[in-house]
Amino acid sequence: MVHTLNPTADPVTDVDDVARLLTPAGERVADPDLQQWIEDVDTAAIQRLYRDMVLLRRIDAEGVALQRQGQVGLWPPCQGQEATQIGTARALRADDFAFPSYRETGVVYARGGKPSDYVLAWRGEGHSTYDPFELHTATQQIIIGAQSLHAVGYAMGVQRDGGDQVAAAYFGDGATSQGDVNEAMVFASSFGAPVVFVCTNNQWAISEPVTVQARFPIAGRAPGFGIPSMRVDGNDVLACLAAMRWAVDHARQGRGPAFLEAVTYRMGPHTTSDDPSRYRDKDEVDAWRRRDPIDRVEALLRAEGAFDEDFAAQVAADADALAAEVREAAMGAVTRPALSIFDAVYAEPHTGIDEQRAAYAAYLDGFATEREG
Amino acid sequence: MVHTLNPTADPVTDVDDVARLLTPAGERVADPDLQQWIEDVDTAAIQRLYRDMVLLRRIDAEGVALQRQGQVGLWPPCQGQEATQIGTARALRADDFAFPSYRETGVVYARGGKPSDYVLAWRGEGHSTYDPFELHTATQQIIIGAQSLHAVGYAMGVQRDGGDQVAAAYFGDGATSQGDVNEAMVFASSFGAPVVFVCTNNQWAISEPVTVQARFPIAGRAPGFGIPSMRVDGNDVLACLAAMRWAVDHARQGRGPAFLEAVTYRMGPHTTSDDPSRYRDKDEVDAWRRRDPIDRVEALLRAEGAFDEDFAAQVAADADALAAEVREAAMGAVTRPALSIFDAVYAEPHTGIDEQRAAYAAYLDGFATEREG
Amino acid sequence: MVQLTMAKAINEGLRRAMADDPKVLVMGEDIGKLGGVFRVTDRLQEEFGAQRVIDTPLAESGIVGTAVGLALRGFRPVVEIQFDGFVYPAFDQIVCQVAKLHYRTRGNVRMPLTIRIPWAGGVGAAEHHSESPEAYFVHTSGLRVVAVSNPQDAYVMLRQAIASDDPVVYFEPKRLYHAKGEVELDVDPADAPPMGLARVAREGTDVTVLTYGAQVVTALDAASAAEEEGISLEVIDLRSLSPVDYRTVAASVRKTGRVVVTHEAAREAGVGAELVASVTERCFHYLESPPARVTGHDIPYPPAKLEKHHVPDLDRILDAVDRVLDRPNSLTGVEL
Amino acid sequence: MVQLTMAKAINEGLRRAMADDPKVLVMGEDIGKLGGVFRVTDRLQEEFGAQRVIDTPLAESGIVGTAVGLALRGFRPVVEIQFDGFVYPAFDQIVCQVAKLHYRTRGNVRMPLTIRIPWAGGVGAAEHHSESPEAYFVHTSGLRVVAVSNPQDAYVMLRQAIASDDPVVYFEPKRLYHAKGEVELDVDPADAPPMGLARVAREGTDVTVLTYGAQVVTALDAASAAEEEGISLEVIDLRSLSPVDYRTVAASVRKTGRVVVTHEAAREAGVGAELVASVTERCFHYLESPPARVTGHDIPYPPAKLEKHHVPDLDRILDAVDRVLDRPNSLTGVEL
Ligand SMILES: Cc1ncc(C[n+]2csc(CCOP(=O)(O)OP(=O)(O)O)c2C)c(N)n1
Ligand SMILES: Cc1ncc(C[n+]2csc(CCOP(=O)(O)OP(=O)(O)O)c2C)c(N)n1
Ligand SMILES: [Mg+2]
Ligand SMILES: [Mg+2]
Repeated sequence: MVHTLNPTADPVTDVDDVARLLTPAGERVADPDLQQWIEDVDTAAIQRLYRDMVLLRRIDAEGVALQRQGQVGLWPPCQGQEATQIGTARALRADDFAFPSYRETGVVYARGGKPSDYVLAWRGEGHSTYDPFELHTATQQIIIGAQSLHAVGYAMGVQRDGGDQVAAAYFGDGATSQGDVNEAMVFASSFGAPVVFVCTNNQWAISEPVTVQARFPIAGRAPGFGIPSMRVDGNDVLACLAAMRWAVDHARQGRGPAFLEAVTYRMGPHTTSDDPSRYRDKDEVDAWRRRDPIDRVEALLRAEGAFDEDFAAQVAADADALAAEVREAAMGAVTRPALSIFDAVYAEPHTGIDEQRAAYAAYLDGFATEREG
Repeated sequence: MVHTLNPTADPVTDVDDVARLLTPAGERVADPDLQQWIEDVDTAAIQRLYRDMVLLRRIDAEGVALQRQGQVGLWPPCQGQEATQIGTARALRADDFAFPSYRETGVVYARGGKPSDYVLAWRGEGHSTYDPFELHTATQQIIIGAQSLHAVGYAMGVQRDGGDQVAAAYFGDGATSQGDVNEAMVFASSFGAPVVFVCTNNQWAISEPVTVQARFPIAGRAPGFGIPSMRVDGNDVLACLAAMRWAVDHARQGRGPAFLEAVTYRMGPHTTSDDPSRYRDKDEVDAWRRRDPIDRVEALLRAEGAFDEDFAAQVAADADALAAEVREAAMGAVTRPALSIFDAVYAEPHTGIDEQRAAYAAYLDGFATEREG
Repeated sequence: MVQLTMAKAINEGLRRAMADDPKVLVMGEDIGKLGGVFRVTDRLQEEFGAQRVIDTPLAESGIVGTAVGLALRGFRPVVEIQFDGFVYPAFDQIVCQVAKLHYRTRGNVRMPLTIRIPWAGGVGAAEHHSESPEAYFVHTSGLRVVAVSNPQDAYVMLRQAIASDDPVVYFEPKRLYHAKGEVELDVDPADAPPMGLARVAREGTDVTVLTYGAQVVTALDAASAAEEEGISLEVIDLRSLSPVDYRTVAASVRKTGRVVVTHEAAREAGVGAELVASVTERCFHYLESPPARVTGHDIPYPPAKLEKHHVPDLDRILDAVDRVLDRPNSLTGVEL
Repeated sequence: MVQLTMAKAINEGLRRAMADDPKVLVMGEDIGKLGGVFRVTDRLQEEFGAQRVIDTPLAESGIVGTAVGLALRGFRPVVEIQFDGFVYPAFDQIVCQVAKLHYRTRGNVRMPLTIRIPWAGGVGAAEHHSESPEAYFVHTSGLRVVAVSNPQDAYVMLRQAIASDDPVVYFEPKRLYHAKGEVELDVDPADAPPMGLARVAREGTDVTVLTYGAQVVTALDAASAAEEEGISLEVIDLRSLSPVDYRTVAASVRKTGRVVVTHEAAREAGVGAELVASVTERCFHYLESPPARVTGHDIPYPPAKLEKHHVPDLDRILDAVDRVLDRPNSLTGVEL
């Protein structure tokens, strides 16, 4: 180490200064680091990634529509981020453990989520949907950055019981400002824990551009903590898959944590409650539309002669079917009974809760009686 | 920026991989970065630095002695860290603002502390001693890392009222694990605030070696946040002065924050309550004794013919006098009256406090009456 | 007088405080161009610039910690926490620094910080967006805590909070952000009733209802409903939760002899516990029945579809009124 | 039976819990070679290795946050917070994650975490080393909160806390760390009285004194002193602060009709407020006088030389006993 250190880059974050395997135009390019990690990815595999992304976009569109119709209270669109979510999540083994945030619908999808898993929490039926141990995926986190520490702890557990699983911590560019994310890097590095940090830099944290959080590329932070890091085109599903395979392999081999910054863009509003016209230009959004993660895979498949009408029709039909199921799950939801609010506050009997449940039951009974009488 | 980043160094923290102007043997060496910052430091100035360090060591020894005699409740020795504290603090202007932690006795000294300022809080007479606005120095912080954010906020204030002051945030190697210190770097970088982070890496956080906090050199973290950083020999007062002048100048010129890691050693226990024999070897301490920050300046002065008996005697006499004042301040302390515990809870009148003060006054009165009666 | 929503009244309060005192700064997440997720800081950045209306990095400890430093430099920062459930990362800075610095420094340092918190539930929000953390701050010595219930108070009390040399945690009930009311903007905050005083929101003779924030509206509804049954409720809007104006409270309790306390927050060691304890200590011999608490249950805030069973409504308040009046109520004959 | 200090009893509790269940881990700052600043984890790392007795980086949010992850992986982490005043950086993880994960996941995830906190004052310490933050956790739904007062309880209740599938905040009074007592180590924690039950520490007939932690010792001293004046105090050691064992409490209050609550923490919205409110609600018609609180003042913890004026001592308890007995006391004739 030299004793005088200077910032790792100029104080700008150039979105094209990324590792890439597929250009925005859909052309394959070589990358010395990434190449080796997708040698087995053939056309059929690329078709599957394409299908995943299309289905995800469709789930997302359905979420937005359901919100407009009042069927869910809120929806955090992930449009534009499909390659990041699908590419990274598809690099995980089923028994690895993912720690997504609220926007990672695609991670839940890739981990085996059911249609109802995408919508019931946003509908306000419950704070979560799937069982984390079934999907090997934690409940999507709302507290910015908190899950990064859970992932590190989980990975420390893996070290301690001799497993070879990897934990994957997903968070946004905004989250990198939180103490928790930094502490997560400290702990991960200190214990050499098998965890991969996946920072989705979608350029915005609600209304704040990434430059409020970081005037220098986010990927440049991890090395200071002793964590190897890669900045990758987050709209390039092949690069995301390859980079994540590198990172997961690094962690699984016992070489400690790794960090990815996936440079992408949040095409939609922060959530359906947000109005991005207040803070960002249409031009910027348009420019990113030309880097669409799905279009470029389509272009690649077309060039390889693997995108015919049948395939397109089948994917569209699958997306329609899934969307219908999602819609049905939302509209058919049955709200749990009132007294369920007292369930699972504690795992073991608790006199305080028992008493309050009984009191509220008596109160509701009184109402019932009143109405009857 | 390259898109694949690797840790900035091997996973070791070599204590000799530092910028230096004075070797442990007391020989002047050149450093291309530091040189320019101490061109004005002549022999008389070095004598003053020497005197500062000797006086500081004497204050520290007195603190330990007072604790043994029950005159203060606790003392956090700074022996071994004199060069770091004096060198950096002497680079500040009187109207800059320092944010020291509990162990930075030398910073308080250099900022103009009075004898009582070193001991009355440790004696339990008050939570603080000096007026922060008189010394331009915040109360020594106990909550690890919290003051780093205060320093950044202060620096943001300087930016906003057009001053040219600099804030200096002092913290330890352990503190770098705290979320607050990392958030402080994020905010400082984001706003380009005129703040200097001074991390005293004294190799230990109570019983934990620095490798628990960082497997790679701490100075390597700041650049990832976009903050230039320097790793300096913390037992070399010239290097500390020079590096701090560089950092302060950088900040004062409006070029944003800077970071220093001063590599030094905590020669004593964590505090007088601690028993370091439980967790570290005598050999390690002995090795560091050979790098003593005072000895090497003495050697330099001797070599320059500026360390004669008169000078040594004068410094010793000054130290004795100061120690006597410190002792007197502790032993002569008068505990504030009981009801003062209700003072300065709020700056403005508060019915709750007024009532509790009155009630407690009545209670104490009752006692007095009983005793009289 | 103008008709303003509470959100707009707070916005005006910020604007005028900033116009009057160049040391007032506003800082938080998304408060600049966006104007805050509730538009409470709408257009302030346009008017006062990015140096005084500061979009911060996404880190609450950082926001409050840097605000402390700004206060040390002579500023009066108004911090926005985006939602109630996001204040906890700043808890250490609030409890150990903001609340204690004046005491720690024997009065040398002042902490004129205002921490604004969009607050509480009933708005169908996702987890962490409906919390009522006020008791944590009430229990923290060194802080002042206020909660507003109408646009006029929101405007005046915000200005008083900003003018105060003490740190003030200022709670804004989300479910009233869009409720309109008459606001006199030209009132001098120094002349208006101090934020430490409670307000008798409705006079009555049978039962005293102690409450604050959005529950004031619910309590007033309950009072109207009770009136139809011939029961007269006196509703007290506490406004200040720390300190509580016990003079006003006790005067009412001495008159009615019966007390209902209502808030959304969980019951255990909540503000209601303090109110019942203090009222009992101060007015024991006037009490005809034990004070009743109508609060959120001691559960994490439930999912939106079930929140109506958590946030006390008019009927639950009336049930408690029956209880303190020794009339038949839901707990009659219930063995708990 | 062996004579052990409380520190040693807790140490034994950890040791046996670790020996019995390989999933039990201990983590915190300086708990390894040093054995913790109070030596509570003395020699555990030697015995169980650094994988199970983990010296963590210096970051409390990180400690609790990684413990959550370890719990998700099937471990039962016992977290040490070095001092009471250092728990606040972990507050967000405790309130939003530890307390709510079971609820959030509808019971799918369990959080068998024990958070040990060396606690409270009276030991002449520096700022932040004498705090009583228990009310913050009692007010947080989803947590269990216990406080121990003697070596036997410390041993058994720690083992029960570790065995519990719920998160438990476990308070260890620093000023009793070195107090010795008889400890039966071979008791099966499952057979011992559950940690949720209160204990009548001394029977009496005139006044019920409700307390916990080190104040139990002070209250017992007060009871001895009162006896000399012919006053009989019943001292109840609550042991569990959330939930409180109101069956035991109410039985005592119905007998005595007079109540004094004492704790070191600040009064406003403290545990004492909850106790007074609940006792009033449950036992109103048995109460002969308003319950009195003897607590720390609503001030930041004062400097060591003045702490004796803050931590309630025997005399302040006796003064409150006089108050609830309507005997002359310090507040007689005082207009507040
Ligand atoms: C602790 C905390 N503070 C604030 C928020 C409010 N909030 C929700 S999302 C968000 C922005 C997050 O940005 P980023 O991390 O980039 O993720 P993205 O939304 O872009 O996916 C904010 C401020 C929160 N959920 N948690
Ligand atoms: C938030 C917080 N956690 C824990 C502590 C207890 N503590 C006091 S000093 C210390 C070690 C600090 O190490 P370092 O930052 O290296 O500073 P040094 O003591 O070596 O000067 C610890 C853990 C504290 N004061 N504050
Ligand atoms: Mg983002
Ligand atoms: Mg250190």
